[in-house]
Amino acid sequence: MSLPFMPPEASSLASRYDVLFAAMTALTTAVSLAVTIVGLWFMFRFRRRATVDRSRPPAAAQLRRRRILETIWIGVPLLLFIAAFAWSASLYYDRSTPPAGALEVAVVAKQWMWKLEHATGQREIDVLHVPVNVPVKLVMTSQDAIHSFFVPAFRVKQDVLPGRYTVLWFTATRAGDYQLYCAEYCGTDHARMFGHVIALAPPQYQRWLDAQGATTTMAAHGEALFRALGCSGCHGANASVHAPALEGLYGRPVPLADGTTIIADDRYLRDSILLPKRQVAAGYEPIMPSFAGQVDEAEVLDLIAYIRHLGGKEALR
Amino acid sequence: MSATASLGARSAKVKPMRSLPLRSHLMVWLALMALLALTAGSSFVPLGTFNVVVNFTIAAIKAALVLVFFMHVARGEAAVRIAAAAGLLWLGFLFALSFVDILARGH
Amino acid sequence: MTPPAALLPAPAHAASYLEGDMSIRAWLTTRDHKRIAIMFAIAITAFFFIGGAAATLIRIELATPAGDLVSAETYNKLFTMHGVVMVWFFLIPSIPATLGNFLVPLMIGAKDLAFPRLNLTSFYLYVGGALFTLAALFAGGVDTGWTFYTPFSTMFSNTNVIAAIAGVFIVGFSSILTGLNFIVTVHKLRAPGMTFFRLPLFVWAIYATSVILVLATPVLGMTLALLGIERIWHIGIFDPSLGGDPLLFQHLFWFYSHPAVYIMVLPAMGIASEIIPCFARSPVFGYRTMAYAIIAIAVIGFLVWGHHMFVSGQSVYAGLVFSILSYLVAIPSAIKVFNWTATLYKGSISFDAPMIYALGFVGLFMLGGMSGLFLAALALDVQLTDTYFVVAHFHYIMVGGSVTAYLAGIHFWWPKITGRMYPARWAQFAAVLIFLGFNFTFFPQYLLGIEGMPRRYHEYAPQFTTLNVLSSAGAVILAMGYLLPLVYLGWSLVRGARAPQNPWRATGLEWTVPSPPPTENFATQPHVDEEPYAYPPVAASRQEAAT
Amino acid sequence: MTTAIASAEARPRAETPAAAADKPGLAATPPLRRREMAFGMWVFLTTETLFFGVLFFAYAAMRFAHPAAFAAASRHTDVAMGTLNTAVLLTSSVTMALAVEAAEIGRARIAARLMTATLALGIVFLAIKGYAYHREYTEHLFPGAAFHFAGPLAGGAETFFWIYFVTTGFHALHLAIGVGVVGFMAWRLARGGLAAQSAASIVNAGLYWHFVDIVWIFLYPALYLVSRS
Repeated sequence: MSLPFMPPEASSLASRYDVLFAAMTALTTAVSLAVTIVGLWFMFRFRRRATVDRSRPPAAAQLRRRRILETIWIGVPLLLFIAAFAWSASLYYDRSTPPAGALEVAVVAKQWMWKLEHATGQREIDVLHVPVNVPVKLVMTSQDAIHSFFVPAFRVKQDVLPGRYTVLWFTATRAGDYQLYCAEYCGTDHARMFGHVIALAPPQYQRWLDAQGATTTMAAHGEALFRALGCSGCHGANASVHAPALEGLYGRPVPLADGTTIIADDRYLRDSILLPKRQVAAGYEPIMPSFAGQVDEAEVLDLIAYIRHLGGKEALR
Repeated sequence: MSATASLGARSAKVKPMRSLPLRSHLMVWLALMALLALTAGSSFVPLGTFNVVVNFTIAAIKAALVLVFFMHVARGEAAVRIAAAAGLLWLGFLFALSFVDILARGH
Repeated sequence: MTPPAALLPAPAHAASYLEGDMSIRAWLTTRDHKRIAIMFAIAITAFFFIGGAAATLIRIELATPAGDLVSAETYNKLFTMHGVVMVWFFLIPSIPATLGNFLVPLMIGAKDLAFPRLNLTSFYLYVGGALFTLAALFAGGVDTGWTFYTPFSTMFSNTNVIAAIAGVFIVGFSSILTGLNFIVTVHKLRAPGMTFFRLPLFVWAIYATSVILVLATPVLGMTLALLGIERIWHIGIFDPSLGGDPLLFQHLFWFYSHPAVYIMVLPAMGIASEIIPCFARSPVFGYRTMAYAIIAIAVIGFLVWGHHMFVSGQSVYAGLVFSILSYLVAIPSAIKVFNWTATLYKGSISFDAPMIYALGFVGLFMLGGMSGLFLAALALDVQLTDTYFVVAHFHYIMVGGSVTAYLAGIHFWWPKITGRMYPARWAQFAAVLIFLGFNFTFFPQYLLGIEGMPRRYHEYAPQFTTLNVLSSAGAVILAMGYLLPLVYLGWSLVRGARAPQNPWRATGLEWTVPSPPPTENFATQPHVDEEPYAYPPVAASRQEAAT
Repeated sequence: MTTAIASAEARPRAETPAAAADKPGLAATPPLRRREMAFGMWVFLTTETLFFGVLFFAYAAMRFAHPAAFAAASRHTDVAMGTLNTAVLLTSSVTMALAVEAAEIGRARIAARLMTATLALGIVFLAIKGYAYHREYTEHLFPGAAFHFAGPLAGGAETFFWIYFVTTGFHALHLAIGVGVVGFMAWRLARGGLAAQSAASIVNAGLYWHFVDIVWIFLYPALYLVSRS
């Protein structure tokens, strides 16, 4: 179904969203109309000039009736609201939980453009090509202010924060060219931070991938960076410096110098590269220099992809 | 106004004090100093997380002493106690609901 | 609530607050709550039209998809100015500082507020802070939006952020002092017999509003202070590159700014609760429930701020908690709408201008509230937040709701405040015009939001053109609607007929004093021995005789 | 603001009982007015609770984010001076409370002396605080370009010291206002007795002073005692 004024339904969540939206519209319209009709009827029937019986029942009966009425119009909305909450919460939970095995795309937002990098290494600006019927997971960060990744046709939106990774996922269900907006005000050209998500049927998508020419994967990019930046000098197998080995690190708990433990996720790895002194692994000297300023957010994501590959989570080529 | 009348009656009952309550204030001062020594001392003893608990419990006791004996919060009218409690309660709202977010990030 | 019959024809010699020393100096140093209310009214009216001018430019710009009238920078400064001026310099002080200031002492049978000098201080803090910010907004401008989100406001904006927030900070103290004054006044200065459950609902509303002002505003003040320090120093708790967390700012900001919505709308509800029973000649339906609902809104309203952050990156659990709480706060609001409607039942309804405004308020508030249910629903909010749906929603509440109710209150108490009657037909016409113009302007914005148009866009995709043109056209009607009262109310000051003491045959202590009220409010201490809204049982009215 | 509240004039009111006038120390302010003023002060302190509450909230959130850095940085604060200052401030609360009692029973001169003692203790507190600031400044603990903190936790430590300076700064500002108010009242009391300075205003000044004390009571463990063991 497609409701009037709604953007096209083009993701797996969109139809579920639209059913909920329609239900909420029906509910609110019904209640608004009921109140309006009753109100207008009272206004007409009890207008000052009308000759009408205005006598009231005795106070006690009036009070009792009032109590009953008020109980009804407290209780009924309460039940409806709980139902609306439960319904929308379950959809929200699904929207916040990417399925396993989704195709990953790294998103770096900056004033005022979207930089996208596929796990397989294709890089795009302001345009994102995705295959239909394949879940796509975006791992997003910002280089400056807060932005928000918003594709109305997919019914998804997620703020993109600096210094942190937020995740958004969708499964496009119809091929097409869909508008991508920045929904969080981010400065002068906020309105021009505009892009497209192009959903392609798998064959076309494959053709598009092939047309991108020989690319290296994010992990391979990361590996090259890893050498170029000299990371391997300390973290490599033959390093003389006492630095943590990175093989199999990703997703594991890491004991820290302050006695706490942290899971080596994207955020931890990012912080370790850019703010290495914030969380120092137990048993190591805090000698790692910060790479802030030497690598940009996209390169950090490449490095993380490489470290994930070392954990066996991601193919290198 | 009835409140005025009862106030007049109540203040008439209070015996005019002619000397300073030095003794009770000295006791409170001693208690405060003892608690200060306790909190400062205990924080040099390794108790782990309990250091935080002890420190802030003692701070709360000290604050309660000041509130009760110097600010007479218990002696005043109900509205005063409600005002004082509201500040803490609302601060509790801020902490509780924000920390639902902060503690559960990434889950 | 009627005083002894002997008092009714008030002593003619009691000088009204508009007589005596009328020099500028006397006005600027007055401690009379009525004169301070008038000064506040003049100031906020000026700010309303400044904010309105910015809104007009915004709507003209958005009449075409291309950003052709003003540059992107100017546009961003315009909507920032519109938001800052309307929220802090108009809506927050609007009803409490004008009608509340004028009426609360009269309604509870007091001579003045508890702290008259503080009341005047509050006025000067307001004017000083507001002019300070206004200077910053004009000299260079600010482009952060009224929300001042970090890290944009601390790291990336090159505009006068510090000056702007300094002014808002100062105006915050005005809010705090006003709220404090009302709380103490309501607690301590009620006339004999005026128990809490005999207070007019307007006083309940102002009381609850004051509680919010006092508890929320300091949080905004300190948050803005931290923001300012961080912007100057570049070290702090909001900046992620230094280990801070930008969501902390959003939590703190909305801890104030969501309750601030209730600062704007609770007094509006209070006004509707005065006017509807009066013109329906019917006691308000469920007085106690209405009072409890006001308090419930004020308290629960503090627990829902996170619904502004469903896509901000806050934890899913926090989203769930804030969503269910947001539904809870909708319940007392719904109760109020139902009870106002039920008040009409078996009434004897006349449609004078205040009543049309008040009924318009109920309708627009209901529509705004209904759209709030969409935004409280987590999944729907994901799609609708930061789109024009949100813009439409809060304009329905704040403009359709608060401003309409403010105008209702102005028209209801105008005879009392000024001692003059205004042309009734013109006022009725303006009320209808504003209602229509408002819907014409803002209903299309709901549809724009559903279509997916993000807010704060200087230019937009062509598919949004039709609805934007409609909205801009409606804004023309709305603007005319807002200018009309300025004209005929101004005219009434000079030419209007003298107002009687109680033109609407309303209950309430403020109608037992002459119009305009004497400086001392009451010649003798009033005593209250009646329940509120004791509107004549309709059996006694002439319609019954006709039956 | 305190002054504004404290000095809001006592208007003659129709329902004010004249009976209170013959009670010493209460002469200047009728009882109902006293209760209005005290209640107003409490409401003001409620706003102050929320005002400082934001700082404690910022502290809690940042301590949660950087536990080790906060522990390390806290060890660089001067716990001896912090403890001494706590003792000074607690003592000043006792003298202030006694001053209020003295004013209530009409002993204007004693009240003035006790208030002088209070403000002297307040000044001592500020002096010690100023000296501590100076030392921290020379040790490069002041956040900014010159900030220097050895070891791996410099980032979080800088955040700690930012919070340290902001919270103690706002506290010191409040205390300085308190010193001014108490000093002014003591001066008026010494010159004109309770006719010049009503006991009701002194009660309010006392409430304010105690509140500022309570803020410090919580700042002390939060800033100085994070990790001493």
